[in-house]
Amino acid sequence: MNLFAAISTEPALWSPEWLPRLPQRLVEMLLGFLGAPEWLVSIAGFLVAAGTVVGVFLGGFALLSLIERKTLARIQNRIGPNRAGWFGILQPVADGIKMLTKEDIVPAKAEKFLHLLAPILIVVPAILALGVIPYGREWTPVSLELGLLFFFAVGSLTELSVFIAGWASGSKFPMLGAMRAISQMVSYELPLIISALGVVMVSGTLSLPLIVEQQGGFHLGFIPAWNLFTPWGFFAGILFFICSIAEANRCPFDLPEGESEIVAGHMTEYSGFKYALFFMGEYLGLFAISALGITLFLGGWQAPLPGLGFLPSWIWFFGKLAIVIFMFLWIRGTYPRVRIDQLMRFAWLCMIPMALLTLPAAGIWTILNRDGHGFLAWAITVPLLLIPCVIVTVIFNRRLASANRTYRFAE
Amino acid sequence: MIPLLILSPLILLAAIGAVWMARPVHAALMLALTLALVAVLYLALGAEFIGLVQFAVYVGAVAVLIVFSLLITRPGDEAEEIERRPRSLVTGLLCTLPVMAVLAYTAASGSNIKLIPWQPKLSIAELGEVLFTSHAPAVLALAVLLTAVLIGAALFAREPDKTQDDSSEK
Amino acid sequence: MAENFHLLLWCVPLLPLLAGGIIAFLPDTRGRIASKLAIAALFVSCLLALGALVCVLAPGNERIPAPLTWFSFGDVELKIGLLLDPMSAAMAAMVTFVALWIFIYSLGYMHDEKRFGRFFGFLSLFCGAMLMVVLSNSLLLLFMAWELVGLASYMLIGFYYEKPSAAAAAQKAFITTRIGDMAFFLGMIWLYGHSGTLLFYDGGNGLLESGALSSLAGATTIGGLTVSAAASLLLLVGAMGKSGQVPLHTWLPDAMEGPTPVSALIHAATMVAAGVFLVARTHPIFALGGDTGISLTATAWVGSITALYAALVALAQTDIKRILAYSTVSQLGFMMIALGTGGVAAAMFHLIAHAFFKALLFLSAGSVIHGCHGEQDIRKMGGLRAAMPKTFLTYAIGMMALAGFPFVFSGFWSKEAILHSAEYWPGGKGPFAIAATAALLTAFYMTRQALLVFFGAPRKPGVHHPHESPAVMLVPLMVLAAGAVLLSLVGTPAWPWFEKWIDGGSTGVNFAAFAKPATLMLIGLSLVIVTLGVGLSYMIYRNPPDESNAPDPLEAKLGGLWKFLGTGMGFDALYEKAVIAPLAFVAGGIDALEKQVFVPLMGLAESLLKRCGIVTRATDEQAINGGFDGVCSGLQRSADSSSQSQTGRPQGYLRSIGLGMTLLLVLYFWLSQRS
Amino acid sequence: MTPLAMMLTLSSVLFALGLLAVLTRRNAILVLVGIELMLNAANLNFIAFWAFDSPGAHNAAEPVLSGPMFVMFSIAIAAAEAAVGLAIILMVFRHTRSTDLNKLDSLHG
Repeated sequence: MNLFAAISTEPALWSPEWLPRLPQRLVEMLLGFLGAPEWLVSIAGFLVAAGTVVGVFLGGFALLSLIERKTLARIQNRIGPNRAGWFGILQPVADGIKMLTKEDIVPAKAEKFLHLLAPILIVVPAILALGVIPYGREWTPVSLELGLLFFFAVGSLTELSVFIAGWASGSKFPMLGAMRAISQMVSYELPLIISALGVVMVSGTLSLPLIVEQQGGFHLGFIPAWNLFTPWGFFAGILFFICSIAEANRCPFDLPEGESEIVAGHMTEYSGFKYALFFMGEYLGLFAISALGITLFLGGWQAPLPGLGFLPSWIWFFGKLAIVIFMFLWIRGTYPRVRIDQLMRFAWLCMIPMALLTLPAAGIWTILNRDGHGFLAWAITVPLLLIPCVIVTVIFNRRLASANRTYRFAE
Repeated sequence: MIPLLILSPLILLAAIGAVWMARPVHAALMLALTLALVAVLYLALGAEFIGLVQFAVYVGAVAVLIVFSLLITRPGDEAEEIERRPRSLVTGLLCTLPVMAVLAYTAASGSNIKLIPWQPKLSIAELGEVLFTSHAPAVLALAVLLTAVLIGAALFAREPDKTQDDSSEK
Repeated sequence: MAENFHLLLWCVPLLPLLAGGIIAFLPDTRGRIASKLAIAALFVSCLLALGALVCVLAPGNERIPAPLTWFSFGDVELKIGLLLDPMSAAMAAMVTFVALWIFIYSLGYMHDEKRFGRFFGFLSLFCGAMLMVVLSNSLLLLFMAWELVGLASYMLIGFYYEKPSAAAAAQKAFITTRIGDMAFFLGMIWLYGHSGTLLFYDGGNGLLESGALSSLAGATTIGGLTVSAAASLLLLVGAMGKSGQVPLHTWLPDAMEGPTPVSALIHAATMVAAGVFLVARTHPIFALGGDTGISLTATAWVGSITALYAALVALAQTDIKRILAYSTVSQLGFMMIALGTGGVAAAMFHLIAHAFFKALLFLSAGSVIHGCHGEQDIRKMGGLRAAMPKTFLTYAIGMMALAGFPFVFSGFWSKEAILHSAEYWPGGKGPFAIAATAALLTAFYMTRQALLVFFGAPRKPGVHHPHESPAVMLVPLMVLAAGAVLLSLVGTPAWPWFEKWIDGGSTGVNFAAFAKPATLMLIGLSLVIVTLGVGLSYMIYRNPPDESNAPDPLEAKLGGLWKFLGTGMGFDALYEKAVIAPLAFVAGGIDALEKQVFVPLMGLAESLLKRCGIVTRATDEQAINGGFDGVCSGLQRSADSSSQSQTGRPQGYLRSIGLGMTLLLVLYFWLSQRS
Repeated sequence: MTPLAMMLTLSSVLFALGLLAVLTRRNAILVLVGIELMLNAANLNFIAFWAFDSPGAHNAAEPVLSGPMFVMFSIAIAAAEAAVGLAIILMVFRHTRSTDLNKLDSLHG
């Protein structure tokens, strides 16, 4: 009985701030009372936390598939799915059922085991990555001292899994799709990590909660101290955002599964639930990379204006997440697909140099601010970043982008 | 102590797979698995930073690289590989067994160090500080090496542009 | 001022030498440039010499040495240098002036000569050397220039080296002067040995200054001779060689083989005078033995013998240039007489005057030869007076100066001065008498030559239509003629400026000197001699025979003596037998010795060597090559076998590395266990 | 059998396996796989000694970070080596159309 009393009397338990941690703490308290050994309690707690994260983002995934088709429709001046349920609200459920009931075909020449392993290896890293991000002041599923490094280590696993998917299905198209996907992801991983380095250098730690805490406070009363609102932060943020599009194989860079060219890229030989898993992996990857973007540049769960302290911190996180996701959809609706050589050239000749540029800018910015002459900081970093950016874009537009297509006909 | 017991056999199995597998891509994937397991072993031994770096570099990059080049060179002839295996194995073992024997002997005999708690702490702050003070020249040299490798590898692997291509084809 | 004065003085001899050097490098085709260069260089040095002359005239700087340390080894320094005193200044001016006009003359005379540049090169070389002799302040430098002058004369005599006679004449000239030079060299060494310096005037301790002279006089050598006497005798022999005195004179007539300007410049005006100049320069050493000392008497007697001999031989010569050559020899004899009897100034004056009119005579002879297209035999010539009036005029002036026509010509005064000094020579009247007869004979053969060449009718088959020489040859003749005449002004007893200037006395003018009975008597004597000579010659050669091969009128009178005189009193035959024959005999003996003894000996040694060569080749073939090749092939085989292990497969290599490593480790452990 | 000894035996076996792969495999890329294994065996040794034997393991006061430091550098260099190796193999492949090591023996004696 005292269990029930304890739960009801625990003040902090029911506060909105702690809402996401509620199930985990309930289980822990329950097991505590049942006298389970210490390690068992901690493992159970972690499992429940993972459960909440998966639950939240699976829901998000379902919601996103609907919202994406809705927004794309609106952009293309049409309504979008509204048959399944009131205003198409049940469309994800319908898709889910369809995926499950579809026959799961495995090609003859495919490697049975690897064919099965590929989709799993796509989803697992995304979920692992989501586990590290601080959603609220009190709620970071796993707060690692090397959170960012863990995120990127796990992120790089996706390339291997894409390869396995492409290779295991045996036929030419998946292989080609896999090679394109790998080359794209490898090229864009570099600028992604370098732009994130800027934030690490400024905040001095690799642990994501600490980075978010350092983005607290406000300049001049109403401008939040997020990294985005510093010159180098803005620049790095833009770069990070572009690279995250590429990492998630989203629209302008969705060459690997370009429908019109190589059917579904490395996913052509999959059908049924494995195909659904691929989609889930892609969307969870999208969630993860944009969540990281938010924690690094948009101040994670920090409130945008000073007065809004009373709301729980995770509200802001998910609000910003919605905005960023909307940006992705928006871009998907408006930008045409980029050709493979333009894509590679853009990464190596335009993104990496600009990303490298943000590091010195961030360094100068922090030193000058620490010494107190803020204006000089702005005066130096802004031109330092702007001028090369203009030059590169000019060069890129005139010479690089317009490189003519090279045709090589089969001999 | 327990994780070591669990991981060691797994690593050995994966390594044997990497060495033994007939199909090259399978061997490469088994290598990726071994490297991942070794990374986990590092984490178990307390060196998180090294483990994660190992995971990111080896599994993320090197394994992909190896697999990628296998994709390009498309080695096919497993049959011949299997047929040739016993003969090559004999000569191979002939050379590796003495090496293994000597190494194992040293490992077993030399370790009279007393058992100590295996939870050492590697804080990346100290690592960073040491790295960039006493080892700064080494880091700079490494940076130069890596850029050189980057450019060199790109240069080597570059497709010769069209003009030479035809001549080399004929 | 002193510094650049020395430089200018050095330029006088060095400029022609330099010009000679540059011309040596020019190819023969650039003759025109070579001649212009030579003349320009000589003209500049002539100006400098005249400038130096003027500078010496100014009182106070009679003797200006321009010292130069040639090289110093240890603390001993060998100094050479130039000296400017009245004697050297006069000589330098004379040499440059005469040479300049002879150069201009030879522009015309050598005009169609194909080795034009080479000729001018040698000439300027000669002038440079001659000036060095004249201006030198050290006996050593004088000796070096002396040799250079001998070389130049050899080259110029042998200029037409295709003609064997010219080559032989050059060789003969060189060798006989070489004998004289040997004596000169010995004398020089002896003097250096005793006095320790070769500089004439070196601020007190020079050779010709009192300190050294006294030490020379003091020391006596074999035969009771004082060193100074012995040395001076050696120097005299040197001078005799160079100036063609009797025993060593045979080369001078043969030297006529060279082109006429050469004869004019070298064998008349300058080189032959070098011997006289040497004796004049070192006269203080000669005079140590007193007026009647051995050296001075020897000089006088050598001079008189030569003068008489040469005059007699000149009578019987038929070649226009050989007459003049013998006359030069006799005039040199005159100068030696002057030196012997103490008249250094008289000798110098006669030397300079003789240079002018003898050069004039030679050049006019050259112009005659040029006009008669190379004909030199006077018996074939005749009546050239009409054909070549200007040449005849200049030749006449020269002939009269040489013969000693009274008053107007410098020859008369210089000969008179010599007779004067000979007369008052305490050592006896011999030289005076001989000098007088020689003067008479001189007048005789000069008029003979003039009559045969210029007067009477042209002989058949003589020279056909001779023509006058171009202006470039005539102008120098005119200038030299003027010189021969004007020089008399400075030599007359009334105003003996030259004599006083050389001896360093006051040069006042007093006409009373004529009144002195001694001079009057001497002038009278000279007049008698000249008229007698000319008259006799006129009587004999008044109507010369019109056949070119007709015997000479004098020959009829003298008969056998004429032929004897013609061959130069047989000196050549004498030398042939006395000197050359024995030498040839000795050379033949040595040659025979070499053939009989030495050749067989060499043959023996050769065969011995061949045999041991065979032995070494055999050993080399079998022993060394065989062994070495064997080892090499062995190595080759083993190398091949070991290279099999390099299969090229990397994995094979790695296996061996692995095995090697394990072996090392095992060894390491085994060692650590055991110790 | 202390954990350190276990680690050392594990790394020596790994090293031997790597060497076996290097010596027996005919495909150049799989030789690279062998090399990677050998490198990892070495890294394992470093971390093992750092974890069990170094003073840093006993008290965090004075950490001796040479072990991890060395591993950091060796991982970077291994990555570089793999990249260059593969580039070279690709170039050889383009030239000779095969990655079979036994065929590439033009340097034989």
